[in-house]
Amino acid sequence: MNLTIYLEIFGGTSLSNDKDSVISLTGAKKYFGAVHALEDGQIDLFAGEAHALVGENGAGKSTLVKIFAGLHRPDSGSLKFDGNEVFFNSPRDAIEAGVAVIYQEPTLFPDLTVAENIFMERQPQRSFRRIDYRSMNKAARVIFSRLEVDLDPTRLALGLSIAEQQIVEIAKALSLEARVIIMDEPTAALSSVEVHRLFRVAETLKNSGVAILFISHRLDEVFTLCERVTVMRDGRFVLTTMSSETNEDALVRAMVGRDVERRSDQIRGIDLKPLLEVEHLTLEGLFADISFTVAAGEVVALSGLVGAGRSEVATAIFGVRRYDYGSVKVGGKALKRGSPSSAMAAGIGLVPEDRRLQGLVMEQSIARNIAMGSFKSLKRKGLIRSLTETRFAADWSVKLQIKYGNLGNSVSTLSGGNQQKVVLAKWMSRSPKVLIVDEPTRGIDIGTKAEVHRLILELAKSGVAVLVISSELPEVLNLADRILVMREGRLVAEFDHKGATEEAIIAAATLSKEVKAA
Amino acid sequence: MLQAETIELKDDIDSNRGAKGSFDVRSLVRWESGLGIVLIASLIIGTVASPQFLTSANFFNIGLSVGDIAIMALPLTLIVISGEIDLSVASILGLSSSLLGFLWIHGWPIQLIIPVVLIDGAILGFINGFLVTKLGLPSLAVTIGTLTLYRGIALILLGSNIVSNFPASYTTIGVNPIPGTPLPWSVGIFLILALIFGVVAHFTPLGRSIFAIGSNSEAAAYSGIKVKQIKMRLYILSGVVCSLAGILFTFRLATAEYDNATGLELNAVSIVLLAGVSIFGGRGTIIGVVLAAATVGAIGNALLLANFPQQAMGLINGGLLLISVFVPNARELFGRLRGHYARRRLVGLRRG
Amino acid sequence: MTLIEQNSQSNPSNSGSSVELVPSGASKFTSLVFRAREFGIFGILFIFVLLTTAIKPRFLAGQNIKFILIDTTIFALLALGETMVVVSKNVDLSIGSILGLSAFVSSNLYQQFHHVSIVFVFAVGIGIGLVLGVVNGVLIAFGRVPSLVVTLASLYIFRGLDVLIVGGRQVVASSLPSNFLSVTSASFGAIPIISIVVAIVVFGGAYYLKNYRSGRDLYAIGSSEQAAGLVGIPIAKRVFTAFAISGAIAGLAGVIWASYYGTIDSTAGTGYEFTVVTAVVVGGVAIFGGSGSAIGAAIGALLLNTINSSLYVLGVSAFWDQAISGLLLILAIALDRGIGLYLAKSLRKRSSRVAS
Amino acid sequence: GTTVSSSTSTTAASTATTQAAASGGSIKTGLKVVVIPKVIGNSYFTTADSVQSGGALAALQSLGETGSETSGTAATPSSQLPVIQSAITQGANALVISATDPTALCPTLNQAMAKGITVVTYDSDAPTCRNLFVNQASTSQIGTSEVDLLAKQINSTGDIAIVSATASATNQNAWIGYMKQELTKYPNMHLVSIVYGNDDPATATAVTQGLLQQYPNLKGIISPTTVGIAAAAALLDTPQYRGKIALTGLATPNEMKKYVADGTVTSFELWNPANLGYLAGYAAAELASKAITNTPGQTFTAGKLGKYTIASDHSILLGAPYVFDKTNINNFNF
Ligand SMILES: Nc1ncnc2c1ncn2[C@@H]1O[C@H](COP(=O)(O)OP(=O)(O)OP(=O)(O)O)[C@@H](O)[C@H]1O
Ligand SMILES: Nc1ncnc2c1ncn2[C@@H]1O[C@H](COP(=O)(O)OP(=O)(O)OP(=O)(O)O)[C@@H](O)[C@H]1O
Ligand SMILES: [Mg+2]
Ligand SMILES: [Mg+2]
Repeated sequence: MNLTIYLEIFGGTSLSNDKDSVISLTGAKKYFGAVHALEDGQIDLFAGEAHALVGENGAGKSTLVKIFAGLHRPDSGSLKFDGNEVFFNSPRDAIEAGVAVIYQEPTLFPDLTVAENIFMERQPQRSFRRIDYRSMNKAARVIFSRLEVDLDPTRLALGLSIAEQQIVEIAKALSLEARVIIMDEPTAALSSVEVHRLFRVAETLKNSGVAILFISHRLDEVFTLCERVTVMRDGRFVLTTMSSETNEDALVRAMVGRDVERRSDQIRGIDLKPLLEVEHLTLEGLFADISFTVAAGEVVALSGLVGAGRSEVATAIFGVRRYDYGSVKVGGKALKRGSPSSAMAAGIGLVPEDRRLQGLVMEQSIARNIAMGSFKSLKRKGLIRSLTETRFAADWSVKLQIKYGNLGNSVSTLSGGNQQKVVLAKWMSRSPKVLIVDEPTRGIDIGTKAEVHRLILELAKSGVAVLVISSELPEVLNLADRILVMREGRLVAEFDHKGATEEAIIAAATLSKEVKAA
Repeated sequence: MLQAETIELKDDIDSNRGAKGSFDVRSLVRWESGLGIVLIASLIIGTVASPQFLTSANFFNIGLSVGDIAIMALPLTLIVISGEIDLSVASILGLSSSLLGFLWIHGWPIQLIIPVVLIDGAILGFINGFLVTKLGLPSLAVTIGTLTLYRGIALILLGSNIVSNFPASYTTIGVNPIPGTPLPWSVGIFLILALIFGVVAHFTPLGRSIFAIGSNSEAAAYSGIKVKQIKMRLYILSGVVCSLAGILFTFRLATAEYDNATGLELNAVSIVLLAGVSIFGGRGTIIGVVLAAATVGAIGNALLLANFPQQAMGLINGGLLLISVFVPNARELFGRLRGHYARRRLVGLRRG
Repeated sequence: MTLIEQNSQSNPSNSGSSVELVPSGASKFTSLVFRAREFGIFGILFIFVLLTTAIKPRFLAGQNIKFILIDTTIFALLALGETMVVVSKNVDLSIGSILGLSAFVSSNLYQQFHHVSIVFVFAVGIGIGLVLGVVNGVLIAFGRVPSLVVTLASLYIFRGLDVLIVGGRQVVASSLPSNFLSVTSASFGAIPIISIVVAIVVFGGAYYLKNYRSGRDLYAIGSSEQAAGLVGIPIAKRVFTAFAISGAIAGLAGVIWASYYGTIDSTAGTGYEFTVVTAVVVGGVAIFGGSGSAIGAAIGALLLNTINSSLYVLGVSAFWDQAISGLLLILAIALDRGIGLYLAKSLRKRSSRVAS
Repeated sequence: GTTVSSSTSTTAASTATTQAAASGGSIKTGLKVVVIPKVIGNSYFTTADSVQSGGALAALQSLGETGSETSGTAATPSSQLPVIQSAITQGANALVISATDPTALCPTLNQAMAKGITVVTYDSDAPTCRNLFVNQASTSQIGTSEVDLLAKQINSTGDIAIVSATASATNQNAWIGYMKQELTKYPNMHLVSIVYGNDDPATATAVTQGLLQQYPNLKGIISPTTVGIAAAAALLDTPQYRGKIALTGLATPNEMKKYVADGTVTSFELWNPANLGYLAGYAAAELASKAITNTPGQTFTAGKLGKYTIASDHSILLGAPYVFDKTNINNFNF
């Protein structure tokens, strides 16, 4: 694909602007060892304007954000604030310069109150530089009232839902009185009502001259809020355009680099007898009354918004989390509750959501990680020899085309995609009957993503029952024979492959009482 | 240098963990060979300090002085590798010793007492394990509590009694080496246990699970490893082994008293740390523990023979411990200090 | 705080919103539980005193109160420093050794120079503690070595230094001037003056931790080090300071110790680290950081001393009291954990009900 | 003070040599004698052992032996044992040892004797595994005399209590045994409690506080350990208790000077630890040179201290404990 084509189509970068850019980044490069997170980051933010940054997972959006935040120092490139070249050596520098960041993953202090979380390091002070809790709480209430949420500033952050945590992050950014507010997927966990509130606040901010950088995978939001949009792909700047001069399809094409095609219907010998049966699964406060089945050879997707409770269901099936009521059966036999080892004995495998925390033991070797689920079968006379382990790992890395330097190196030396393949290898090597994959391609580059999809489909073809959890609708539509949608802890819709569209899934996932009432 | 540096906190923590916690074969080799060099150095110092140092009688002495502590250090090593800690080891030893004495003065035969004491050790370990795994209490706080509790029970059992009329056939283990060797019984038992622990830790599924739990207990659980069950078993194992050490200790001194081995938990912990076992879990070797125990014993003995003031032994022990954790971090420390100043000079934009 | 004023001015324009400015029922409830957590051990203390007094009314005699308070004074002071360290997710095991060194060196000044000023003696004690605390702090905060390991090593090293310096010597009460001894013996009714002073220091410390940004930073670091980095908290500097202050406080406690016990050899303060960590944990400071107060820790110290004293006063066999205090410690930790879990659960439940 | 000047000790040494010659053999010089107190760095043992105070090492020096003092850093058998073993390994001719435990050291001490090493215990005995015990004062005498001292101060009436060291301390338990026996002579004195201060000032203070509260009518306290009595004295040093609760026990005069002066303590007792060490050092050199044969009834002259007789249980007694009070305490400095 050629950049100039886009420039022609969209009018390119010839965006004349009478406003001054508040903060701008050009030619930013950031490598993490072999991972080229950012090859050519480039963006200009203007006062009183919302600027969207879109791109696929791993396109380098968050990395760019972290450069603005003073968390990463770019390997090269220049950062200008009010036209002056600056260095942000620490988050503090960025904060003091007036750059507020809402990170993709909320980072709160669970043991401190909501108000303290908002004002940490900037607490209002009274005589003798004492913290003025009264006005701090009051200020927090004022911010919440602007956001139109009812959150008690004096409660602890411990136990806040993801959405509430996100609100606190937004409040934090507002309280900074910042000139630049960067929001990295702030709406991912919010209901549509909350999103509308956020947008109203964002509009006010724009009117008072704040520059906003808005990252989202929901393109409709981009068009609602943002005047300008920048597309990134594979760590590179692709284009910047006024949002009024483009449309969703064009943006998607620019993001992906090709037309998005649907999966051609594959004929798989789906055995209609259910292999995995989940009945009335309930875990109070997290999900309720979840019932569904997956047949051998079938790929079922569990879709919904972040925080809908999909991962909780998966972990409850696998046993790392205990559910309160219900049952899980494999091949008609009920599993012991809360016991991963009995789930594994029944043939269930789980590729968990968080690779770094749940999937891998980062400081141990690649070989050890691949063998981690198969220790028992690898032992001879009770002992495991490293050589056996290494051979076993080598076999599977060939099968999955894992790219590594040395199997004895720690798994943290691998790129994200290869790390994910290590987790897949760990489970595939156990020849599971049921495989649950949670966000299998999060943070994985496009090439590897396709390979992971191929692997999942191959598994299904070989008769494995696959349950895929994904927040990426194209992925869901591409892989699944059936699509289940969860919202606020409940199953709310089911589509078969043919009947599913992105719009229908989104509608089912986001439809909330308020919207219905409105 | 500054250009390449990123200040992401996560990165910092990760790279820090990497330095301490990564399973890097080369760094392990370096660690153990470093310990080996220290051991050889202390052997040389000992030989120079006293012609008696390299005698078999003296090897016996060295062994006797660290034998029981080294035995306690073995299960403790596995517990620390699994990311927990057990500070009650010396109190379990003391309580087992007291129980041994208590049952003996109540006329029980030794053949019956020994299994009862070992079972008692298992129960004490179970209590620790229960509090840590079932109730989810922090092991540091729990075992400070049981440290006091177990010692207190020992005091209730024996009070002011000193039991010392054990049969001579048992108490000779304090003066006679294993026939045909210069090794005291406690060292013989330590070496056998070390072999078993070494094989289990480094060559069995259980061992691999323990390392995985210590490095990342969540990932271990997601791999089907029974995290709580294994931790529970480690605590029970620790209880049994410490009560075995208690039996040896009692016979070695021919005395059961409630305050036997008071305070030795810190010696055991420092052997474990000196062995290169990461206090965060996930890293360590049994061979390191053997070398560390030998080093501590040899240095102590060499200093004793050299008439080095015993008062200063604490300095040597603490200094060794500090060096053992500091050296792998030294590069970072200086790097950070330098970075600190460099950052000072390169202050970015401040809002007026 | 221009922003806040702006906001409050702009608020009326937003007056359409239905925002409740009073805490909702849920939060009132949880904050009550939270307060109960700090006052919980006060309740346990109260019950203990009540029961013991019912059986032995003399328990509340002025003299006994004085005894309990003086003992508590030293531990409450140490607990203040330990609290600062523990809320930041660290631990300081070297305080007993620092206390010992400071107690001997400072009181020994009287044997070396007869007319030395008491202020100077205190300054020397605090100074020794500060220096040793700085050593801990540098290794932990800048060396990035876990505090458990560093302070375990310095526990040995500082005690070794102490033993080397002291040798077989001893400072005895007769060589100490009476104005030094009266630092701890002077009292105001049943209440020792030093206890009042230390109570003020502890309240001051707790007030500082609660009301100053640098104090809150310690809680923030203990709560989430990653988040602390993101809001620009100078983590190393704060942790370093906490250890330096903990050391200085242990040094001060050493001088008070010397004044109270009068006989000082190289074993002063041996084993205090476990007692102080116990007091801090019993006092509701989370061992893994982020929450708890110095006042809670001081009440924890008071509770431990009261329990000990009441066991003696009730005539519980001397053989039983160690086991009972171990058991009480475990119960306190379990109780604290139980309350914490309950709190987390109720917060989560309520929040899921509150959320749309 | 009681410190012996070097000139007198030299004279004493020469007299001793002639005396020894008279009783059959002469003291060899250059013997390697290792003095092993219970714990290193304790002021009582430092006084008993050091050259400056005229203790064991002073005696050995005056006899021309190579003496050295060493021990563990905790007063426990497991800390003392390696020191004994290394002394054996280093080829010591004699050990002068205060046993941390009456039995625990025996296998090792027996081994030492089997190798021909002379083992002399002092301060704290290990009866079954030594050649000679140098007894500071007879066990029964300490027990009875402390009760008598206290009885005198409280008119033989009232509740009394004991603040001991650790629950397992050998000497203290033996003395307490005799105290109980002696108390049968005083029908109006009641021993209400024995508490243990673990030889730690803070614990000793706490348990003594407990005593005062639990027994409001307490009239007297005996603390046969220097740490315990110092803690108790500091506690009683208030107008409320001074003169109302009598305190006696074993203490060094320096520790008690303040309390004797202000009337908290009337009298207490102790032997002279330096003399104890001196006698032990002397006896060890005599035995190791085979100048004496350790037969009961045999006598020898221990330098400045004069003549001693070996008792039937192979022990020699330093003398009666010395009672310190207002009239004499300022003559001592240790
Ligand atoms: N600290 C790091 N170390 C190594 N690789 C990293 C690091 N941070 C990011 N990467 C890699 O850099 C690439 C870009 O990541 P980034 O988080 O910027 O993507 P993104 O566009 O924000 O994606 P998403 O939409 O999933 O949030 C990814 O391949 C990621 O795995
Ligand atoms: N730290 C937390 N505290 C309280 N509740 C939480 C927390 N994390 C998650 N939850 C709750 O758990 C539920 C499910 O969250 P989770 O993020 O696992 O959902 P999900 O559908 O798997 O989303 P995704 O996998 O896309 O992140 C939500 O109700 C959320 O509010
Ligand atoms: Mg991102
Ligand atoms: Mg999820």
